[in-house]
Order: sequence, then C-alpha cells, then structure tokens
Amino acid sequence: MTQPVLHLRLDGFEGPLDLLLDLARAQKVDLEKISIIALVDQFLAVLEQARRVRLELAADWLVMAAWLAWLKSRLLVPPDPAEEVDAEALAAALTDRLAELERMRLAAAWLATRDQLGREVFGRGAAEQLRIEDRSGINADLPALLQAYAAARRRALARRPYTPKHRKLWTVQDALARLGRLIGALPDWAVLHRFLPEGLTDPVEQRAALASTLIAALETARGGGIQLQQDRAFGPILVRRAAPTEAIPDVRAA
Amino acid sequence: MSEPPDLPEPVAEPMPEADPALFAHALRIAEALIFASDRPIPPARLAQALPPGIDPRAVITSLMATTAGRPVELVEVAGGVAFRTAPELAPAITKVVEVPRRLPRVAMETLAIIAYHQPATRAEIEEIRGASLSQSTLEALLEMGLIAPRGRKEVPGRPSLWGTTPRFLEQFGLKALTDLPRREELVSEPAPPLSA
Amino acid sequence: MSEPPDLPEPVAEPMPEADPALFAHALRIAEALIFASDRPIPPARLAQALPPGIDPRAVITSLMATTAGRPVELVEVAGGVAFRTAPELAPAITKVVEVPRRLPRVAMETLAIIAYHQPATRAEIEEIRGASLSQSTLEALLEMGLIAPRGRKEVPGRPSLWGTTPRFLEQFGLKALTDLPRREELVSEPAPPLSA
Repeated sequence: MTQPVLHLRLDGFEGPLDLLLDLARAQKVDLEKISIIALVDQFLAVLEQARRVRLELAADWLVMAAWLAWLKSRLLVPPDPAEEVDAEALAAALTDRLAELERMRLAAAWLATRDQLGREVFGRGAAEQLRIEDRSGINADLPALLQAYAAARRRALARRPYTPKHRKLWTVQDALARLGRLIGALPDWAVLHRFLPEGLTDPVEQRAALASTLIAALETARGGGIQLQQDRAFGPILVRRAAPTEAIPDVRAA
Repeated sequence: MSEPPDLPEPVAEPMPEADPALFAHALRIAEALIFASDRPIPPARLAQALPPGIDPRAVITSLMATTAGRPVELVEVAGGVAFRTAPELAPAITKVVEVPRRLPRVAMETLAIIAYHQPATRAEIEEIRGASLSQSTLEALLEMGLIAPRGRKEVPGRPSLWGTTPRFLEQFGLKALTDLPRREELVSEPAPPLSA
Repeated sequence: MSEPPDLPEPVAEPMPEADPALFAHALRIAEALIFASDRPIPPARLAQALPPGIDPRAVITSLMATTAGRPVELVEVAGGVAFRTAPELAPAITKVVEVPRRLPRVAMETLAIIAYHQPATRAEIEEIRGASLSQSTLEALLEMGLIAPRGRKEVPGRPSLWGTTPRFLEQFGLKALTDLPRREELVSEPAPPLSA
C-alpha cells in the first residue's frame, strides 16, 4: 500500500468522514469495492502523524479513530456466529455513508454547473404590477346593520340624564293632623298602622308614612295626648287616648 | 411631455459607420440588459455594456423602432429606457382583486339610523345616536351610493333630509325597506323602569 | 425523468381549430403577461388571461419557438414559463447589473442534501456530511429563499424539517425537482474533479 502524501492539513477537511472519503477516492476504485482495512490504516496513520505534530485533536476525530480501530480488529478475526454486531455489515454501512456523501458532493457540483438566475441568466428586473385592487365593494351585511342600530340606540338611551321619579311623601305634619283627627274617636288601644293614610301602594311611600306617623305619635305622646305601647321588639305598636293623669310613664316603657 | 433626451430621429437603420454584425450584437446585449435591469437604463450605462465604438443612442433608437407596436415596447422613462407591456394589453393581463371596504362603526350606525328613521336630518340622526356626526361620514355614505338627499325639512335652516337608496337595499339583500325587522325587536324603546 | 408537463411538440403553428387572428392576439397577451412578471407564470394563470378556447400550452409552444435564439428567451422553469436572458449575454450584462456572490461549497452541499433528502432535519444533514452545520449556512439559504421550513419532525426536540422552494428551481433553471439527476446518475467520472 503506497503511503499517500499527507501534509497533516486536517483543518482542510470537514470532519473525519470528509477525510475518509478523500482517502477512499485515492484507492481509485468504485467506492463499493474499497478496502475498508486499507482505509482504516490510512486514516489512523494520518491521525497518528497529526498527533505527533500537535496533541489536541477534536473529539469527533478521536471517536472515529477508536471506532475504526475496533472495526478493523473485528474484520481481521473470523466471523463469530455468537457476535451480536456483524463487522461486515458495519463496514458496508460505512461504505454506504461514504457513497452518499460522494453522491451529495456530485449533486452540489452538478448544481454549480447550472446557469444560475442572477449570474448567468437574468429574469425581468422590473416586474410590473399585475394586480389591481378593486375597493369599490362594501363589506357589510344586514346583521351588522341591525347590530349597529341596536348599539347606537342603546348607547344613546343609556346616556340620557337621570330624572328620579316624583314621590308624594306623607309628612310628619300630615301625620300629626290625621292622628289628632282620628284619636278623639278612638275607644281603646289601636294598632298604629290604622293611622296610615289610605291608598298607598308603593312600599317606599308606605315605609315613609309609617315613619312619619310614628314620629307624630311620639310627639303627641310627649305632649300627653296619647299613650303608646309595644310588648316586644318589632311587635305591633298600640295607641290610645291618654287619661290626663297617667300618660308619661307608659311612654318611657315603650 | 418628456422630450427624448438628445435622441436622433427614430430611424431603424444603424449608424452608417458601424459594422452591421457588431451592431446586431449590440442590439442583443441592449435588449437583454434593459430586460434584466431593475431600473431604467440611461444611455451612459448602456454604453458600458456595449462593444466599444457603438453609439448607445443609435441602439436605443433601433430597438424602439423594432419593438413599436409589439406586446412589449421599449419606452423612455425617467432618465433612461425600459421595456413596458403595451397599455392596450393591460386589461387582459391584469387581475382585478376585489378588496371590499369595511364600513367604520360610525358610518354603519348612521346608515342604520337613516334606514329606520328616514327621511332624517343630520340633527335628528345626532339626536337619535346621542352623538355628533361628522360631515365626512355622511359624505362617505353618499359616495358609496347608500344614501341620497330626500329634499329639505321646512324648519329654520331648511336642513337636508336623508334616505336610503336602492343600492342600499341591494347591499343588504332587502327587497324593500319593510323587510327590515321592526325597531321594537331590536331595542326595547322606552327606557326600562329605574326602580329603587 | 421530467417530462415537460403535457407540452406538445414545439411547432410554431397554432392549434388547427384556432382562429389565426385570435391566436395571434393570444400570443400578444401571453408575451405581455409573462414578460411583465418576474416569476414564472403557470399555464393555469396564463389560461385565465387568454381568450376562451385558446390552449395555453399551444401558445407557450409557439412563443418558445419564436423566442428561441433571441436575446430574451421563453424557458420552462419551476412549474411555469418565464423570460430569461440568453446565457452568452451574461458577461455584457454583468458589467452593468450587480451579481450576487456565489454560494460557498458548504452551502451548495447543504442545499444538495436538502434537495435530495427533503424534508430533512439539520441533524440529518450533519449526519450525511459528517460535520456540524453552522447556523449561518442555514440562514444564508433561508435568506436567499432557496429553502423553507416544512413543519417539524415528531421526534424528541421536534426539530424543524427543511425543504427546497420554487425559488430554488428558478435559481438553477429547473422545471421541477425531477429535473435533478437521479441518484444512480450521481457517480463520479473516472477522474473525479472534486477536491477538498
């Protein structure tokens, strides 16, 4: 085997596979028929020389070297039926990888021979605009129109100034007058509710009238005109005309 | 408009002193170069590519004469020459792409209010929308043919009344204005009671 | 391998049943349409522009015949037809028109691997080349529009898959990917001209 002239320019190779392909080509035979053992020897020789010059070598080179040394040892011993890995198959796989890299190199070279756009041939430099945009159409449908109407109306209505509902409230004066008028005709205890004005349906107005009537009753009781009585909290409030002598203590009790 | 910059009369024959084969080659170069350039080629730049001794203006003149009336003509444009497709072929080769416009929200609301309350003045539309309305919105609707003036209202200032057009019905797929849903179905119109 | 997509034999005469004046008009339209575009025009796009009843392939065939040998020729490329300058005029054109740099060898090899193994992951490309691939190489190809991502591979890490683009076909003047030499044809000649 002639030792190829090697100048240890590993930097010129794109990795171990690149060097292997170069060495395989130097065997000047079909890649399918290269001698893997000769290839391994050449690769290891190149690496050995390289390591003599400089110690540091990239890990992928060393991994490939170790794997190739192992592969060579397997190829040299007779095949062992019990062996899990078939050395011949591994060697064939390596050959296939080299062949594929070679094919891709040739494909790249073929591409490089083509007339390239912008180098050897030129297309139209200033393309003309062939699209005309017609913007006369309107993108709007009936649902959108109705939604717009509803939205505008709702917004306008929500924006109207707030005018509170007019309320007719039963004043304390009204209650005093009504109480004074009715109490004279009262024979005995009566529920305070009976002194509320009639015809009130609004709950707010009803509660206001009750409050006015209670204040009017308390006021009248303080003057000694009536007596008030409530047996328990939230129980009915009772009213009766006061006997002139015993008015005051009962009011305190309420 | 733009006078040919110092171009001689368009005659199809080469300059008398030029070798015909060389001139023919120059024509080939000029045609390819002008085709490939992304900008109009001024005579001075054309000269750089031509064989020495060939007048670029003679080449341009000749090329203009031979391409006149062809589907792709050599024309003079800003500071040079360029190939352009013949204008009369534009309808055949251009593709019209419809890009419908979306109506802005204000325009859509205004249109809806005119549809339901027509004829309506601008002030009435503003009252119903509860917001002021720009003249440009009305003008846009007018320009799109969706609304049209319907006379004037006999109140001080005599404001224009607006109504929708047949184009409006067409756009929204309506046979008649009565096809529109009733207002009450869209908005519950007196305000809902505000109870305590 | 790559049959021209159903193109009849290149004969300059129109389809027998076509009205000659109509066919001449169709030729004008086709020339203008293809000339106006900087990208190849597929026959289907051409058909849209032609008068009804005109076979776009007959028009293409006729136009190819009349422009053959002219400084700007009609060629089939990337699934359509485009006008291209004749290669022998390149030296004159490049005196004026700027020419991009040649792709470095690594980029050309990567492109070839992607073309033949697409869709391929970066790891697969590295495996075939037996060397790591710099990001800048991939980015350069991407930037030139020659490759494009083609989804992700459903393996751990979900790496991107890469494939070639129509622009790749245009760049190298290929009608389709099937114009690439078949793998069996990629055998080194007795003295391989490739060297590291």
